[in-house]
Amino acid sequence: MLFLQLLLQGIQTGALYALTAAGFALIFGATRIFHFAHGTAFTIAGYVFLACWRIDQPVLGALAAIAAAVLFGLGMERFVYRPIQRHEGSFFTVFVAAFGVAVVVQNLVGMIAGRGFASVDTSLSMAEEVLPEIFLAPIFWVAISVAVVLFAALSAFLTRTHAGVALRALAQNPDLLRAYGLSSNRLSMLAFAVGSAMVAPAAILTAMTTGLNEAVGHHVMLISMAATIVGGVGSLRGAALAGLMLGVAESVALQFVDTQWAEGVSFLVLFAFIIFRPSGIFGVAQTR
Amino acid sequence: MIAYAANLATIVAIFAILAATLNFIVGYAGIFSVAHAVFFGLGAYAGAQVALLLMPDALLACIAGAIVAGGLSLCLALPALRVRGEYFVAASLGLQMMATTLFSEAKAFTGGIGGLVGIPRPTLFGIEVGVLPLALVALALILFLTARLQRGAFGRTLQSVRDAESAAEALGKNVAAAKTLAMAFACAGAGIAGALFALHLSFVNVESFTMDQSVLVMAMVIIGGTGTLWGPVVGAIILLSLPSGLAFLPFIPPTEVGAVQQIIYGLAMTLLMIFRPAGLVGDLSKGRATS
Amino acid sequence: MTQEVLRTESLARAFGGVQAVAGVSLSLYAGAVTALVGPNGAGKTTTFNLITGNLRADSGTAQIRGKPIMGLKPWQVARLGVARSFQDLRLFTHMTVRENVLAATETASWFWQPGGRVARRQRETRADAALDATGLTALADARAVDLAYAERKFLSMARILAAQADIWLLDEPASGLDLASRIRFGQLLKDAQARGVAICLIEHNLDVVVELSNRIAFLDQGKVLAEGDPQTILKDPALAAIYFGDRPQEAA
Amino acid sequence: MTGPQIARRALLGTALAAPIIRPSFAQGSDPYIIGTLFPMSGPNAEYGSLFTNGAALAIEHAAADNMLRRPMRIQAEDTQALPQQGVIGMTKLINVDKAHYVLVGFTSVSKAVAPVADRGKTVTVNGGAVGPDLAGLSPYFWNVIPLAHLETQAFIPFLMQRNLKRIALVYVDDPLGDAILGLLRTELPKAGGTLAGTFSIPRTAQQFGPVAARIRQARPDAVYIASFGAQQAQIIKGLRDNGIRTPLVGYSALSIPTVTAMPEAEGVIFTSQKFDYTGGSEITRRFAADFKAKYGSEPGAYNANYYNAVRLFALLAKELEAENATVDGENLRRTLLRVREFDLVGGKGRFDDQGNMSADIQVNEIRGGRVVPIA
Repeated sequence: MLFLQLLLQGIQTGALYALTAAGFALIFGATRIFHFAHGTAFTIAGYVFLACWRIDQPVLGALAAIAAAVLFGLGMERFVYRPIQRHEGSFFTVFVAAFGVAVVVQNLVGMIAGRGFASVDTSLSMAEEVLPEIFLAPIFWVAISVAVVLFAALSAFLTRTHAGVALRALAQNPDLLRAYGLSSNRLSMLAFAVGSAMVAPAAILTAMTTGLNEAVGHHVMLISMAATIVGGVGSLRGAALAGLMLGVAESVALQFVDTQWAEGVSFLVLFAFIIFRPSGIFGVAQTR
Repeated sequence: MIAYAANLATIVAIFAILAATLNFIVGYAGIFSVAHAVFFGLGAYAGAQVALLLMPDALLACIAGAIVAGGLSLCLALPALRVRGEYFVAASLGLQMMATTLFSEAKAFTGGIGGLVGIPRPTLFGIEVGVLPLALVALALILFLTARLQRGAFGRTLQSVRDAESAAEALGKNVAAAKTLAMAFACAGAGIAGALFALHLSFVNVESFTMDQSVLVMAMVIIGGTGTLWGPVVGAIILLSLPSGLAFLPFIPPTEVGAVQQIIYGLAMTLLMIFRPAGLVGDLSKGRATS
Repeated sequence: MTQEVLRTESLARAFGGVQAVAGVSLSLYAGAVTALVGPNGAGKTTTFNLITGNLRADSGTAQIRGKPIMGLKPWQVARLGVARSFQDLRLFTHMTVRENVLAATETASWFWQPGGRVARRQRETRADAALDATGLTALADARAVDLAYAERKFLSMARILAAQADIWLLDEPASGLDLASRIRFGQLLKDAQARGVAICLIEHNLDVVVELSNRIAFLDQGKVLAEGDPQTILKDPALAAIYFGDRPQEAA
Repeated sequence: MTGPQIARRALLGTALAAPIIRPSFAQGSDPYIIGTLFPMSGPNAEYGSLFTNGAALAIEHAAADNMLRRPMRIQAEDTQALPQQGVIGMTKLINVDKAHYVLVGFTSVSKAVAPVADRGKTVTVNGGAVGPDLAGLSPYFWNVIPLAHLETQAFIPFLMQRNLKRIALVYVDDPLGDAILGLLRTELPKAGGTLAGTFSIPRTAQQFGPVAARIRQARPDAVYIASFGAQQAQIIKGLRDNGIRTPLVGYSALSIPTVTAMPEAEGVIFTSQKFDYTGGSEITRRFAADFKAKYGSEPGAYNANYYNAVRLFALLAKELEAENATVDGENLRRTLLRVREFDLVGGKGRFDDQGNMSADIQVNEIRGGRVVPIA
């Protein structure tokens, strides 16, 4: 019974991880930019929603959260990554610059919204005993459906629309990017917009469940990155699945190990993948 | 006053060692490790244990720190030999996160979150010494060694591996050995820095060896200029003293000082990367020293 | 023909369902230039990669002077005297020309090279000689990334010269070179040949092949279809048809 | 992970320029320097402002009462609750600012700075951390807060009386958590209870659903939370959201607004030092009234502790001024040991030979966002 409970909880967490990871993977796949400030978009979206919720505007809040995340992603692309890439910036330069932005935003959020824990107070997150010994909150279903709907929408976008197909092509064949060079500006902006929008629902749901703090983006970032690599770079499906898997692993691990090791499990999985299967679940070998 | 300046100089010297050794693998071997604090920590714990259990001899502590950190650098070498670029950064992140958990849990060796307290003042051959001269000597030695290695054949080997690994191999270079060796050297250096750190603070705990620390050291390297000899030292001095002016800005409420410092600091990192990616010391005309 | 220094037997390697190399048996001789010719995708570069240990063969063997080299790492093969160039050159882009060549002379991965000062002076002499032979002396302090195309090609050759190998595997070394450069390149090969180096080159330009090589191995679809002296092979109409894209057997 | 706060180490450079700007020693009407080593940024910054508020109010009161000939001034050093930062800030406070008295919080920071305080003979007072190993770190390291073992010990009979016999412990594996773990392990059985399960969590853990599932398995009557800061709020929400209906209990770290203000914290029971803001001594009432006027909220235990810490300094310095002695560590300590008992917020504070204050413990419950003493 414990196992089932942990599994269900893991799925709920994993669904949110999957959303953020897919966003990160989309951006990384299409632009080869290691968007280390991805978690920052998450923080911003979460706090924007929180602010609107507090003035009783949940719907507006959700829209504003998405808009804020998208704006942030586009801003990063336009004002940070693009200038850097103009002068043969290595991915490491990109990494440091994005990290700087993450530090700035984290502290700004702390100054404006207050430091420490903040959560949206809703009955949705309150679990009830649905089966003997199994507690589920309504938000479990919300999280699952949001994830499913968004992934369906995303895959429709990627397979049915012209822009989506182009993004996918870029993700699967980075040489295309090299061949097109900077002429792919618009595609890259599109990737950032869509990828960043993906974090908003996860941020909103997190605000309802575990709550936010100004440093929350950091964890989100690490998980997204881990999932992208475990899933195999260039594979959205892989990233989403790996995100789900990491969430489940983190939770189900408690069946077998003591609670303090739960967090380490994700990174053990990541480390193992990098050493034994660097191409990830779905990827092609990437050992240049 | 002098004690305070000495304290600060010691910290700067210790971090300069860290930055210089990290630069050795980042700037020359192209190994972008975000786990340098792990080896800093290993050295600190090893040095602290030597001082606590055997005797507080600085040389012994440094040697122990170097051996433990250099030896365990294989943990990092393993992924470095298999993957490059973003993958390796991710692997080192993973290593860093796992190490943080291990440092918190392996209480016998690390004292857990509570840390190791009451590390005795260092001695050298039985005479009590300050950490500052030790740190300066160690820094000078490490800068000398890195300069020698960088300019010599080993430095060329690393750079060739960085630029074109397969071509270096085709010329008979044992890439795995070169990388492992570079890593062992850099991590041993970090271990020495760790041992000195432990002796200096007389207290160590896991909070000094988290990813934040790794990233700080990395920022020193990047901001100073990768692949340059003095860049990391300059980076260490700047990052450790840059906020000093801020503390005296009167219009910042005291409760926000920390946040404002971090904001300016983060902003500096980002702007520098956009407008001067070669770092402060790096030669701009060459673009980045590494690719 | 003189002494055989490298021999492969039935080397084979498949990628997924595609048999890239399907049993290549090839010999290289000291002081001889063997050209590997064949249409794109014939398995020429893959053959190189199998010999140098960059790829693992599914089956088959290779030996250098009787010593089996299958399963060796690329650097181990290199230390047996095999030097290779790459189609995309793979220069050490951020190092200077001289450093590129010096790096080729320093094979030990330890903190320092064996032999002390005397050996170092010898390596420097070798490097300078290689620069001289490739006409790069004036550019010694330029970074590889700043060189013109032909200069890059010669730098790639200078590395091989400095490496003092006696088996050269050259992947399209003359492609894209202007006439003057090609003549200079030909001279390099002739000098090496005279020193007894066994050379194998992949080349598409048949004029170059005729001009430089003593022997031709014709590859198609992962197999050596024919081996022999250039005149005979190139006059074979069936091979020419394959080379120029018509496959008589398929057309029929 | 506490988040990307790399700049925090940079704080160690906080005052490179300080020696040039400020004269090295203060005389005459130069203020007494009260150094503070609190987290002013990072995830525990909330405590920093709580601590500072209490201290600042005490300085105002002392000035209004003309207690001392020289004013007092706070010199803040941000520690981010990290020991490394603490040591650096402490060295600066002693050597550059020539602090007369230093306030500190957090167990690991306290442990790290105690040796520095000892070497510099600078009185350092903790009013926030309750790790039991903070007792007797140095003659110059005092505690104006009853340490955790006192709190937990006083708590156990209450738990038994409420028939909360099976206790599950969720703890951060630091000296404080360890101490509470050890205490519950030995003392609970003696009192007739059992430790039903222990769950160690990393300091930075955020997901408590799975932990809640494990806790439910242990079937406790109550869950004891031994963490601190914002994480406590996350634990409480995580446990409540995931079907833990049993009472949640803890120690004084729970008395922060982040926790008390959240609806999930309704009914949380925790111990703290005894304060009676309405019926207590005049000092207590004045503190409570002025605190509310100044900051617009009810004072908590931390506000009171650091108020007390500064008030203690003012009382000691007053004595020293009267006998025209220098206000330094040795004299402060001598006076503390001579007087022993002081009028502080919450009543008489009594100090033992090591400089630890003992005080009565009360049990509180969070009701409607307010902390209500219940025993």
